[in-house]
Amino acid sequence: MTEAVFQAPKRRPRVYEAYEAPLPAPRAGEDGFSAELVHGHVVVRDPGHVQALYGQGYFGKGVLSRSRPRYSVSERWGNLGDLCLPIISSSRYKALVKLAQDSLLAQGLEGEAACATLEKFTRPVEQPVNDHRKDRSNGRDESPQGPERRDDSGSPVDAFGEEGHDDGPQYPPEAKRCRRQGDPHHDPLAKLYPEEPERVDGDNSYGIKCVRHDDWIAHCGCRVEERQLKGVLHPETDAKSPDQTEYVLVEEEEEQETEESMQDPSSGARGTLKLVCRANPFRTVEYLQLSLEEAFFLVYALGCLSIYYNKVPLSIVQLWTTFSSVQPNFNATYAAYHYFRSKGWVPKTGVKYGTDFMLYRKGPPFYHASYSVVVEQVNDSFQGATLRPFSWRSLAALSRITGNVSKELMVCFVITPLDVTEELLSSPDCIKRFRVQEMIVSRWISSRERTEQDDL
Amino acid sequence: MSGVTGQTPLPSDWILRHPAYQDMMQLEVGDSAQIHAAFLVYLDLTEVRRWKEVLSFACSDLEAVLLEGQEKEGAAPQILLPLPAHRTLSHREIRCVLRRGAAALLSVVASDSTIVYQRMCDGLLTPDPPGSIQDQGRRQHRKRRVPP
Amino acid sequence: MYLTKSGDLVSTVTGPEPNRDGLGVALLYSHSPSELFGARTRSNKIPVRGQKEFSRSDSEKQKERLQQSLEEHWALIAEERVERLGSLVKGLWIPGERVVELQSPAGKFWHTMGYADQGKQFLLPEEALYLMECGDLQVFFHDLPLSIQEGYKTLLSPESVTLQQYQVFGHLKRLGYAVSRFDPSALPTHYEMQINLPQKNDKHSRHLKRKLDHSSLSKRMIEEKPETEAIPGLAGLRPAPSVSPEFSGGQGMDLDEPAERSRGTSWWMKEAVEECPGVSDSENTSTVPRWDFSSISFPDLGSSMARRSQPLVSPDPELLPGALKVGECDISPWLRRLNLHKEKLMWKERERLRNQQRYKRDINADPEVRKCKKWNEYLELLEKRRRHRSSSRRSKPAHLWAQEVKPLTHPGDSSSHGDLLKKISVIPSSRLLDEASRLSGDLKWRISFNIYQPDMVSEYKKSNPGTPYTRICVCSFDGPVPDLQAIKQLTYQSGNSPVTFAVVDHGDISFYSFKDFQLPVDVNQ
Amino acid sequence: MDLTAAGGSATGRKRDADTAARVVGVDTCGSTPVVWRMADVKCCRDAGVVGSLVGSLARQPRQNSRLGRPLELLDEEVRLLAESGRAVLLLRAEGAGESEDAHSQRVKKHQEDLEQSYAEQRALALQEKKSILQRVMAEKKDEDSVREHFEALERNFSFPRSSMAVQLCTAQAGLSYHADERSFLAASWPLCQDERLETRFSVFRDLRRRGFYLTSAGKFGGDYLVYPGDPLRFHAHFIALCISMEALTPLSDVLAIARLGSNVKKTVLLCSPQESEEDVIYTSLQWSGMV
Repeated sequence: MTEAVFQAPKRRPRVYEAYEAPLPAPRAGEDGFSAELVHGHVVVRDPGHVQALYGQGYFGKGVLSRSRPRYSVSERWGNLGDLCLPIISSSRYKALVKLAQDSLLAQGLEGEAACATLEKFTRPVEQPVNDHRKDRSNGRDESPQGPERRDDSGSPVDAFGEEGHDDGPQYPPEAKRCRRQGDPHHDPLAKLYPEEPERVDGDNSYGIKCVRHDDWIAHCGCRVEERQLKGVLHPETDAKSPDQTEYVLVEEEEEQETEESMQDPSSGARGTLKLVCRANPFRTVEYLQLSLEEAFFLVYALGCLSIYYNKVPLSIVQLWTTFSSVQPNFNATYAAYHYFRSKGWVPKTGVKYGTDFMLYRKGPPFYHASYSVVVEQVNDSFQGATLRPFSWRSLAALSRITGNVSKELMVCFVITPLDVTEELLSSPDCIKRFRVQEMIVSRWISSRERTEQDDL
Repeated sequence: MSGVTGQTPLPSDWILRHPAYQDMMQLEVGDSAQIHAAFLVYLDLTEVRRWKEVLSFACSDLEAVLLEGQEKEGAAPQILLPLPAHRTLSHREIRCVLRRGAAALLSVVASDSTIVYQRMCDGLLTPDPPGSIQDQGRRQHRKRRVPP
Repeated sequence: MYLTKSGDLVSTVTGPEPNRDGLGVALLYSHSPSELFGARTRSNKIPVRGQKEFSRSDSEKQKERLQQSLEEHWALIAEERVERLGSLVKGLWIPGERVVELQSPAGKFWHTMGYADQGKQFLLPEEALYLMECGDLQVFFHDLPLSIQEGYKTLLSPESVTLQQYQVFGHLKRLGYAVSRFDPSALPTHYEMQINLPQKNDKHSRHLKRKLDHSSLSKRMIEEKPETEAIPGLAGLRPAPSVSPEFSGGQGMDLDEPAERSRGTSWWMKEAVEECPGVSDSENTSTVPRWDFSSISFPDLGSSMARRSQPLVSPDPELLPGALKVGECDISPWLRRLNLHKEKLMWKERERLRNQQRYKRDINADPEVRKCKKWNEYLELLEKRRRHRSSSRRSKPAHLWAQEVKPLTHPGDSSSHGDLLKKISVIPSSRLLDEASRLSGDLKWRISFNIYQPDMVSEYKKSNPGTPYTRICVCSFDGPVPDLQAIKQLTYQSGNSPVTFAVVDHGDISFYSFKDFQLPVDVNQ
Repeated sequence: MDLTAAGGSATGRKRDADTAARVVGVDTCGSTPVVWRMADVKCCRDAGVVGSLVGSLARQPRQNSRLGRPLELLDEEVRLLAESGRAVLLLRAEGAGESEDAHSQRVKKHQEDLEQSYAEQRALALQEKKSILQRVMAEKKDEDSVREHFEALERNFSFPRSSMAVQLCTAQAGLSYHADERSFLAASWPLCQDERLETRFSVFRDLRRRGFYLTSAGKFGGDYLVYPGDPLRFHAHFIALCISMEALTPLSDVLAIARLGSNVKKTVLLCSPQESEEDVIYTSLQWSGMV
C-alpha cells in the first residue's frame, strides 16, 4: 500500500453526553454569538453562547476546566433544606472576601464603604431565596453537575492514561452506568456501533479516584443543561434578575473560627465544624476561551460569531491581521484547521504532545483523538519547511510519543501558490489559493527494537 | 469574575480589572500575550489547583511576568515561567528562571487556554525507579502498529 | 606512504607485525587446529541477558553480576567463525566489476541472491559480505581469503555500497527479508501501471541492466527522464509491447487520474456527463435531446401496482441501436424471485419518513422548477432563492457582511451538515503524486533496495520478484529529513510500492514511512 | 588468542599498568570509525567507551537481537580515546607498499598453514575415533581382536578435506600502526569539527568524567542515552540533549521530548557547555505531575 490506511477512530468506552450538533447554529432571530478580544485572546462570556459553542462542535475550552466549562467554587456539596450548595472552607471564604474587597477598592470605592458593603453582603443567611435552584434537589436527574475531575495529588496515572481529556467526571464503577450509548435516541453513533461499549479493564486508577470523590452525587449520562449551568455560571444574560447571588456553605468552627484550625488537617476529626450559609462575595464566573483558529473559523467559515474589541465588532480582515500578528504563521495553521473542520473533524490543541492539533472524530467526549497533527508550510515546488524544521531526532521523539498514546502522526503541508505575496496573505481568502497535503508518518518497529525496548 | 453582586453592573472588561491582572500590568512588561498567559496560569493555580501565596513579578532579563507560589500551605515556593505555546526558549532563559530557586515550572499556554506544566531543575535529577503499579498498567497499553 | 583522511602523509608500517613464530609473515589464523577441531561441538545458543538494574549501588554483588555479564558478553563477541570447508562456497573478488564471482556451486542463498551471466555466477558486494558474515562464503582476493574486516574495507565503498546501506541490508536480511537492489529502469512506467500492464519479466534485459548498474548503488538513475508526462497522446509514442492499438488510441482515457481526484470531482460525475450525448458538446446548442425521458416509459416492476401477469411490451425501436430487435418480455419468473413483502421499518426510520413526507414537496409541482431546461438553470434558481431567503430571514451584521471579505456561509443557509461542509470546503487537497512527474531529480535522495517479506520468500523468484513489500531509502540520522519535494519524487519513482526510510544512527536502524493520506469527510447524517 | 593490540607488547613484557596504557587500534570503514580486534573492544569498554556492535554475531548470524564485531564508535568516543592517548588509527600493513615477493610469501604461508591444519585435524579426528573405540572395546578381553580393530581403523580411516574446519577470521591479521603515530589521531579526529560537534563532545566528555556511560539516543530524540553504569547491567536514566546556551528551541519541541522522557521514565537533560570554561550546565526536565 502506497497510501496510508484509514484506521477507525477509537470510541471512548463511556460517553457521558449526547451529541448535540456537528457545528453551532445560532437560534433564529439571533445575530449569532459574541466574543471579546482580550490581549490577543478570544473569550466568550455569555453562558448560553458558551454552552452552544462548546456543545456544538466542541469549540474552545473553559479557562478553569480541562475542556467543557464546568467550574464550580467547590467540589463538595452539602444540603441546606432542600437546597444543594457547595461547601468551602473558612479560609477559602476569607480569600474570596479579600478578592472582593480588592475588586471594590479597584473600582474606586472607599475602604470603609467597601468593608461595610462586604460586611452586609456576607452575613450568614438562613434560607437563601434562589428559586431556580430548587428543582435541582427534586428530580433525580437534576442533581448538581459533577465538578471537574482534578487530581490534586498528581497521580502519574492521569498523565498517561489519556490525552488529558476528561469530559464527564469519573464516577465510581459501581455507580449507575451510562446506558445511553448504543441507544439511537441518545447516541448519534449508535447506527455505526450499536453495541454497548465494553468496560475499561484493569483500570486501577479508577478506584483510587473514586475514593477521593465519593462525596460526589453520582449520576451519569446527563449533559449539562443550560438551566443547571446558570447555577454555576453567572447568568449574565438576565443580569436584571436579582437572583444571581451564589450561596455557599462555609465550614466554620462552632465557637470562634481561627486561622489555625482551618490549617490543621485534624480539625475535621474534632467534629466542631458547622456549615454556615453565606453569599459568595466574589463569584467565579468561568468563561470559554477560543483558540485563534477556532474563533476565526466561527467568524469566517460559519459567519456566526462577532468578536468585539473595546465594544466595537471587528471585521474579518481586521481579525485576520490581528491574529496573524499575535501568532506567527497563523495563515498556515488556520488553513489546516479550516481544512480539517471542512471535513467534519474536530481539531483541538496538540500542545500536550508538542504538536499543533489533535484530531477528533465528532468530538473529544465520543472518540479518542486519532491524529496528532504538525502543520508545515511549503512553496509551490514543495520545498521549504520553515514552521517546524524536523531533524530525524525531533521526528523520532514526536513519532514515538504519538505511538505511545495510540495516535497517528500526521504532517499537514500547506502548499502556498507560486505567486504568493504579502498582499495575498493579507486576506483570509488566500486560503482558497492554498492546497493541503496530508501525510501520515509512521514508524515500523522491527523485532530487534522490540526486545531492546525492554532493555533500555 | 464578577465583583460583588448588587453593586455596579459587571464591567465588560472584567479581566482587565481583576486585582491580580492589574498587578501584572503594573510590572511594566511589554509583552501583553505573555501577561495574559501568566494570568491564565495564575487563575489555574489559584482557582483550580488552590495554590497558596501566588504572586507575580517581572523578570527584566526575560521581559516576562513570572509567578511564584506554593503548591500547599507551607510548601517550598516554586517559580513559574508562563509562555504562549508558539514561542521559543533557550537554555539561557531557563537558567535565568532557575537562578531564582531550585525548582521551577515551565507553563506553556495554548491559545485556547490549555496549560502544560513541565518541571525544570538544576543539575542531574535521577528519575523515579520504575516498577510501580501504575507503571505496569501503562505497559499494557498496546501500541498501534502500522506496517510500512 | 599512506595518505590519511586529514591529508597528512603518514609513514606506514612497512614490515608486518612480528608474531609468535618469529617468521616474517603475519599469522593469518588465531585459532589452532585443535581449537578449530573442537569448535565443531561448541554451543550455538545465545546466553540470555539478565534483568537490568535501575541504580548503581556498587555493592559486591552488583559488581560480581556485572563482571559475569561482561565475561559472558566478551566470550560471545570473541567467538570466531569456524566452518567445514565443504560447506563453504568459494568466491573471487573482482575489483574492477565490484562483484564476487563464485568458484564453487552456490548454496541455498542462490534462491534470493546473486545473478548469472554468461554461465558464471556472481554476487553483489553486499550479498557477498552478508554471506561472509553468515559463514557461508569465503571470498578470496589475490589468492588469500578475506577476513570480515577486509571484507568491509574491500567490498564496501562509496562507489558501490556504503557502510550504512550495508547495515540496512544486513539488518533486513537477518530478519529474513529478500532484499534486492532497486533498479529504476526495471520499473514499469507510470503509464504502464495505469493501464495495468503485466510486469515485464524479460530475464535477459533485466540481467543486462543489472550488470550495467551493479557497479554503483549510490550513483545512478534520475538521468532517466520521467517516463510519464501523463499526456494522453504519449500513449502512441511509447507503445508498450502489449498495448493494443485500439486501446492506445482511446481518447476518453483519463490518465491524469490522481490530479483529477484531488480536484474533488468524483469520476462518475464526469462519466455521466460524457455518456449523455448532446450535453457535453456545448452548452449553447439547445437541440432537442434525443432522450426525452418524459416520453420514454420505464416499466415498473417493483411496486405492487405492477401488472404481474402481463409481459413487458417491446421498447420503441427508435431507442435501440441499429439492427437490434427486442420482443416482448415475460417478467413473471423474475417477479417471483423478487421479495415483494412490505418493508418493516424501525420507528426511527418511520419517523424519518414521516418527516420527509411532511417537509418534502414534489419538486415537479413547482412551476419555476419546471421552467428550468437545464440542470444549471435549476442550480441558479436554487441559488437565487437561497440568497433571497437568507437576506430576508436573517440579519447580516455589517462588520461581517458589509465588507470586502465576507464569511463563507451565512448561519442557517445550509440545508444539511454535508451541504455546509461542501460550502466551506474551499481548500483543495493535494495528493502525493500530483505534479510529481514534473519535479526534477534531486540526487540527495535515492532508493537503494526492494524488499520482500520473509513469509513470501519461499515463492520469491529472482527473475520475476513481483511487487516489493516496500522499497528502502537509506538515510543517515545526522542528515536531513526529506522535504515534501523529495517524498513526492521518491514516491513517484517507487511506483506501485511504498518507500520506507531506513535511518541509521550508529548501527541502530529506525524505519519511517511518509504516506499519502486523505482524511475521510465525516458528515453528520 | 587475539593478536596483541600494542606493538610494544611483542617484547613480552607484562605489566599491570599495561592495560591502562593500552592503545585502541581504530579502523575506518568509509569515514566511520570501527574497532575489530577483541582486545581493542575490551580496551574501549575499560575506558568507558561503549560503542555499538554492528556486525552479524558469529554464533548466530541470522538474528538482530545480539550483534557481533565490528564495534562502531561515535566520533565523540574516538576523540575521547584519542585525547587520552588511547587511540590510534590502524594502517594497512600490506597493500601498495607490499612487494610481490612478500605477497607470494604470504600466500605460500597460508597454503602451508592450511596443510598443517589439515594434517593436525586429521590426526585429532583419528585420535577421537580411537578413544571411542577404546571405550567400546574396554569390556572385551581379547587383546588380539582389539589390536585388529585398531589396525583396521588406521588403515581405513579417511578424513575428507571437506570435513576440515577452517576459521573465517573476523579481524584482519597483520594490521598495525606505528608507535610514533600515537599522537596523530588525537589531533585530527573527527575530520570536520563544527560547533554542534564541539558541543556534543564537551557534553560527552563531561558526563563521562562524572562516571556515566553513554550511547547514542537518536531513537529517543536526544543525543545520548546516559546510564549510571555499564549499559549491560543498567537502565538509562537520562536522555541528554546537547544544545548551545543561546539556541532557541521551539516550545513544541521541548514539550515533545519532555513528554517522551516521562513516558519512558527518563529525565530529559538539557546540556550546554559554558563558553571559555570546561564546565557543562545541566537542566533536568521532568514531568510536573500537574495534569
